[in-house]
Amino acid sequence: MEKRKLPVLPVAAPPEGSRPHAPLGEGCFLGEEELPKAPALKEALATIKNWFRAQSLWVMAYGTGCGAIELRPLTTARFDMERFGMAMRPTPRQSNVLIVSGYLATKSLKRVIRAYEQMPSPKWIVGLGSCTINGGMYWDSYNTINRLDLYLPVDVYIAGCMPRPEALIEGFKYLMERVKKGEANGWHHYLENLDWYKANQKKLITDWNLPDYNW
Amino acid sequence: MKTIIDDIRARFSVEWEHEQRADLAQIGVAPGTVVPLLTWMKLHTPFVQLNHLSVVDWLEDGEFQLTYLLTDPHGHRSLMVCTRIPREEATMESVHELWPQAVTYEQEINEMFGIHFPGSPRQGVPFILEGWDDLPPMRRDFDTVAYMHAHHPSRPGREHVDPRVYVGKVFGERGYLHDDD
Amino acid sequence: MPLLPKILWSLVGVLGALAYGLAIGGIIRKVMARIQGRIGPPVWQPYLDLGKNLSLRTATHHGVMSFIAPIFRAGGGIGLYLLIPVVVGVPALENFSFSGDLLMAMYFMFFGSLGMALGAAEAGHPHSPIGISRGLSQMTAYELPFALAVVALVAQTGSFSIHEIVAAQQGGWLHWNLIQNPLAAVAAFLAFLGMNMYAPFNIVGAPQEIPVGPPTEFNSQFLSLLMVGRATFAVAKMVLYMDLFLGGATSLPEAFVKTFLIYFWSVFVGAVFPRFRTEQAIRFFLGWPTVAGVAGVLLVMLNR
Amino acid sequence: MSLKNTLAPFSAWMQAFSKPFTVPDEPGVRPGAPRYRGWHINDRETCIGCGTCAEICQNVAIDMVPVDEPTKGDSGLRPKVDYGRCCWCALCVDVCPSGSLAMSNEYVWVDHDGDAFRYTPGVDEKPWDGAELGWRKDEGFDIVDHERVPMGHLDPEERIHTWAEVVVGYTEEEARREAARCVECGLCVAACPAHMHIPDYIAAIRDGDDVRALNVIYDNNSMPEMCGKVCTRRCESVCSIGVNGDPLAIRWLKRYVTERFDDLKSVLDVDVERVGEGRKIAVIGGGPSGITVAYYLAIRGFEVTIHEALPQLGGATFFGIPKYRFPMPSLEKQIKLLEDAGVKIVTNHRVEGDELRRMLEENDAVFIGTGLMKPYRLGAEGEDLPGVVYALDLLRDKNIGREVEVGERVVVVGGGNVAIDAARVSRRLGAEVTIAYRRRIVDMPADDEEIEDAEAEGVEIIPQAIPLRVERTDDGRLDFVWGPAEMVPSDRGRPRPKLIEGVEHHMVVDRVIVAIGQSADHSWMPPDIAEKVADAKGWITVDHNGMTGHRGIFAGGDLVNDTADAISAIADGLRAVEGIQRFLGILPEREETEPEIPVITVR
Amino acid sequence: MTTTETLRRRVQLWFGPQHPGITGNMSVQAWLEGDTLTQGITHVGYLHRAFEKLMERRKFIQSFPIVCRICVPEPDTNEYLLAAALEELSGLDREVPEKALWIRTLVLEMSRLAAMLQVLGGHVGSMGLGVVPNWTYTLRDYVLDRFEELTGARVYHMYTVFGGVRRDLPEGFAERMETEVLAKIEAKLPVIDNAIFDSSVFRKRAIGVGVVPEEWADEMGISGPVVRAMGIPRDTRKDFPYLKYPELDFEVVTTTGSDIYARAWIRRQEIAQSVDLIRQILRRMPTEGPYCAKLPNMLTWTIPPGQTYVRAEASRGEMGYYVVTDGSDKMRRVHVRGPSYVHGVSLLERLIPGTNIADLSPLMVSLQTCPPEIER
Repeated sequence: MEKRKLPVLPVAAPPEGSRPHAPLGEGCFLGEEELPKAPALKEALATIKNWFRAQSLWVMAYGTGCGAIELRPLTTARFDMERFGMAMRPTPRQSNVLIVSGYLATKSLKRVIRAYEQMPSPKWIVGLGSCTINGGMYWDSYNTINRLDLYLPVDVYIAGCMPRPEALIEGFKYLMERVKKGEANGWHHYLENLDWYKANQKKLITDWNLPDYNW
Repeated sequence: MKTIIDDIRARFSVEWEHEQRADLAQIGVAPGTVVPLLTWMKLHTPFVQLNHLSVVDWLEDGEFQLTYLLTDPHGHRSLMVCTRIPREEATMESVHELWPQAVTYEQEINEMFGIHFPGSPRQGVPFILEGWDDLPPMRRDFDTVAYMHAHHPSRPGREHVDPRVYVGKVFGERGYLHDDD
Repeated sequence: MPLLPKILWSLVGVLGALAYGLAIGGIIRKVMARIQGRIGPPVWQPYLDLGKNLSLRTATHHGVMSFIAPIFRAGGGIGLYLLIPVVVGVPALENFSFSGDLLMAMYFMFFGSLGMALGAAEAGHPHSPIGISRGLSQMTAYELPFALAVVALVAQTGSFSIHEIVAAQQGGWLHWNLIQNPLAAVAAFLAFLGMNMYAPFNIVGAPQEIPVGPPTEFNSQFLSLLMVGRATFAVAKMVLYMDLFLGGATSLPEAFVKTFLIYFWSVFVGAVFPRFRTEQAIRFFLGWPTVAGVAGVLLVMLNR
Repeated sequence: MSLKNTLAPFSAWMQAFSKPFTVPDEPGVRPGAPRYRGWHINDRETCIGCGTCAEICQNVAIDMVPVDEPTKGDSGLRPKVDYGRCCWCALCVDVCPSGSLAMSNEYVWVDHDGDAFRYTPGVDEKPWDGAELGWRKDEGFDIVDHERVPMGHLDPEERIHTWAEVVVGYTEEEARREAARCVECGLCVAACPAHMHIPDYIAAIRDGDDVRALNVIYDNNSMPEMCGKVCTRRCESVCSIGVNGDPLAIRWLKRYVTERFDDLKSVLDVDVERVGEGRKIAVIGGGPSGITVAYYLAIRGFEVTIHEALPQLGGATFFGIPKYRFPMPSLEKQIKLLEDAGVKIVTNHRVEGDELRRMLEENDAVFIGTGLMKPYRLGAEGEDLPGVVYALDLLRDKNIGREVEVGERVVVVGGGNVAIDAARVSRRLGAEVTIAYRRRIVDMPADDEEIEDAEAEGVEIIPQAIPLRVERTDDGRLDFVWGPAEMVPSDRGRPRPKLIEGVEHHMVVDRVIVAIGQSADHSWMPPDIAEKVADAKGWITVDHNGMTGHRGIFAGGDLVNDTADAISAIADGLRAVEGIQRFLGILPEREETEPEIPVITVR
Repeated sequence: MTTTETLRRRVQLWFGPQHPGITGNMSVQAWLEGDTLTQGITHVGYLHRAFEKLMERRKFIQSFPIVCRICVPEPDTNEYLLAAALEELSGLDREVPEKALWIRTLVLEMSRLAAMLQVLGGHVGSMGLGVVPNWTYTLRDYVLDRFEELTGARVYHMYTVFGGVRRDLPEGFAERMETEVLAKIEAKLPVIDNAIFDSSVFRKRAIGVGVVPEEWADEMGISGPVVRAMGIPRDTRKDFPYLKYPELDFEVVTTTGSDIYARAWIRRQEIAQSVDLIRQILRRMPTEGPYCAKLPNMLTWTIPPGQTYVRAEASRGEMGYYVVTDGSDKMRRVHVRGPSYVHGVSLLERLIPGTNIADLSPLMVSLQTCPPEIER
């Protein structure tokens, strides 16, 4: 079997002017443009919406990696995340938060991308554990990605291997904070730079057989 | 343990044997002997259980070692049957008709080492990997770090200074038996 | 009461029912959390969920029918509610009760599920039709004891009017149908377990099997509409049960207490049992509840 | 569906009336366990920058980054942890040779920026700095080997009756085992005056490749066998394993390798251009620095002649070091290597008068490595009495084979290696020996091992003893009079001895051996040259090329450095090897720029 | 009925990987006829991290942090087995101190306890009862608290290494274990019994469902609670004694029925057994002495060539490590043979035909399928 020479994947910077963690500005195509014309009212409405969104984060029940084991104590009695208004939803259609619980095998990445795109906007990704930041334990594995943010926009990282449930709670509180302030706009970044994300995804997933966006 | 190896020796040619522990013996046989030996063992000895089937890549020797671990579930002892097959165009007889679970082992080995088991179902069906187009990854000549660098970029900005080299440079470590270039 | 104020009062009533339905959902979540040893969400959490779902952006398109389904669902809940008098004697809270309202109510109870069936089927996810078929099968099963119980009451009272059934139960708790016709009550309250879809009869949503059944593909505003439907539908059912078996209510507080107890009955059972398989659930309703229903009817027949 | 089975589950409702299990949502309610593995903390001062943490990290999570100025014993690098890689296994903490790295019991760190999760513990300020609790190194668990493979010694009782080598030397198995203790941090390279490639040859020994090890050793040390036996081993004093344990036996390992080969020339793989063809170099003084210059220049084609006053090359290593430490065959092997390299050796020839001037004319450069030959005087009354001798004379006479006699009882004044040598030699000559030293035993400049060995051999050491005078007794012996001293703080750092007035001790001895140091003797040089080479006090200063104030005259060894050890002399020799080539225009002049820091960026 | 018609009547359904009823990140591709599954294929690889490959390029000590990741709920079995295999091959096994053996036994039993609590909750959780999983996860968390105290980490302990363990038992550990964990578990067990084994709905769902025929046990190498639920007293702790288990007093729990109920019952009994074993261990553990043998420099350590297979009883069944060394400082090959490899693929695929769609999740839980163990 001949070993195929593979080109080194260059890490392109996201396109100019994109701000992954900035508040949404005027005129962004997926902002609140359908709302009333008056800016003050528009802003007030956005604030109210963000307030609601932050109070009721529904998490997609998808244990993508080993970090999922700490999600169980979080959902059950000892750490009870429901007291923060968070609940597990078994379907991506009704979820707002996707927890990537650690490393992602390329096979999983494909499913995660699909699940993520099916979630209704605005949606957020929490990268759980070292593996999502820079590969973690499995940095030299041929089958796990090293940086999640090349493929999906990450709103909050929680460092740890694995992070304790308390750290997860802190992470979610931080996410709520950012959602309330309207700063967690990874979903928007994803849509604005879809080409870049798609190119990265397709470079890795050679047998790409998904539609370009799974509405 | 000795008796069973003597029994095997009486019927098959055994290349080597080694008693690792009181409950674990290892024998080496030729590839052609494996399936008759395992069949005989399953039918006529208490070693009826195939615990696992594993491959060791002896890249330097150009050989794969296949290890069948048989267990006597009632006598509480195990026998490791090892055989070596050439790495090139590696093919091995399947044992899936003796043990149904061998299908999974053979499917995985086929995927991860590229050893073909003619007749075994699910050969060539991806088990663990998806869309894989490189060498079978568990082979020793597959370099996972190179693959990682090519496919999974790391977060930039890391700079490591190796103390050994750094100290040498800073303090002017030099050699005099060889010219620098 | 003139029509216009009646409509306005009814609207207020619907909103009230929605608010109450959501609140009771929150309380039940809290109670469920406590039995599980948790603190649980704030009681107002369902309001936040509803608000959140309204603030989301819809990103799916499965066809017109699937858009209409939540409307059917909400319509079924609201419609049922509007037919049932909440507090007898207070015209503002008597809604559009009329002489044959019980028949109409029995029909409306199906309405939402049927609408859901149409829409969910078009959503395309295999979990939806499986959930729908499970839901309809179970519904058919629990309708039997429930219908028998209603028949018994109708025969006993001699009227299809909820108003009259309530009126017949006035004069102390001993006059309630719960006491007057215990067999029918047993049939109806066992059927209520299935109706309210708590364990062991939560086979429609069954997250470990077909997550989450019919609403799998519905999100954001559609989901909020479904939530509205579910909340009002629950209130309507409770009010109906209260009217039929607990002698209705003469004041709002009384209505709250009685409806809560009715709702709590299903939670009381649901909190501690695993879920039935579909055919086990159906067998259950066709077993003792149906026998009790038949016996209830017979009891009335013999008493005449 | 029995009634019991229907009702029993309802008992679960009892839980609804008890306190929930949920941990309250308040900060600090559940701190990490006392040995929790949280974020790293590092003591910047204790850390020596050895990089062992980075070495053992299987996730390549630790980068060593330059933080402080590199010094001997501290690379100045500090670990920077990438929490996108860390798996909190704490192997870095358990392996940390200095014990500076630890983990706090803090565990919460969330951020929206993926690039934020890196910091240098102890340098970048973090809330958990100075955390009391967390994973710490534990005494019972070591993943580096802190115990040296013991070296065999002759029994003290036995060795005072023989001149055989005291140290037995490692067997092959012992050497491999000892070499395997190395963590290859390279701090020793900084401390070694010659900057030998220590981790490299230790790794070669560990791998069983002794030929490679020998080549690595000879790469910048032409007298390694001597070093392997008598080196002052500054390397071991900074060894990272030695911070909390026994340092690696670097010297013994070198000794092991060099002893394995008899014919060095056939083993050494010399690969240099013969750039010095046709050029002549004169080396005055056949000590370590001279030998180094001669060897490395000779393999480059230079025509080198060594002029030595004594009958044998080796300088202080020949005449100063007793043979039970450095036997003759070892030295002869080194000299043979020189001869094989084509060095001309002129022994028994003391350069005097105008000979140096003539040499300067005949040669392209002259290297002076004559060492310190003039002993310091005791400065006490009775010093010139017969029976008061200088240690160097004693050792020299013994080493070149003269008959030496010390009598029955000897006192040695001084605390350096020479003093110990003189004491141990006297012991072997059959005397009872006492060492009188001005300061405490811990202050003695001699090697600890040497002191121990001497004590084991029955040498008595009197610390804080200041010699007052020597008197002749009636029966022809000597009365050594000394006074006790107390240690008083001094402004120069280490405490200074101060004589306690009025107390006198007497000791009747046959010999008083003075070993309190030596100075240089420039009387053999023509005065005009000596003026340029040395200053008024006799000190020689050299530039970065090893060249003295006189053009074409290079110097090295004890003459120019005050460390008085062989390895520094070798380092001086190496400097002169380069310096001479630069002087002759063979090598380009060194650029005075910052050394380029080798950086591995992709990790 | 022709084949085409059969196919037309079958619905293909993917269970997972994103599915709350699946045990971990794996999936079952199933075909349905009505409510009944006619065929199922296990798909794994969503968690493939190539442990075995990575260990081939890590030094021995560096492999310890990585092996524990192979099974998330029960990492210690992996650590112990790797240590045992390498100790056997290097000859270090004779030097492991007595105390280390006791602590290792303790850690293995604690991890079994934690894992079994988790699965016991999962048994009913997969059937839609939320109360018991909440409790058992809490109880498991109490065990994790003690793990944290002992090992410094909650989930991935990285505690057992060759030569012994990494740290000593903390002061007062035994008392805290008793009051904060064992007593609480024992207090809760009767109520859990009521909610599971005395629950008519659970009995209906579990009895007679997912029956594994006894004749499969020997040839397929079925182990753990699955085989003990058939009435076969097979337990690695007894059959291939290791550590201090031969000195402990316990009987292999068996029952008959070989269905989901029987397997849940076995786990329930083994929780009690574990509690008892932990008490025995803590009572008999020596208080003095080293907890780790003197180790050589781990950065350069080499092990002579050899191969071995070691096994231990995890909560799921027999876990085995096949380790080959070649004289270098790294392993030539390590093959992890987890019980799920057989349970989760061959056995599950053989059990699926005829199973009700609602029973797939309980079935997988009762087999305790652990996907990382299959694909590693």
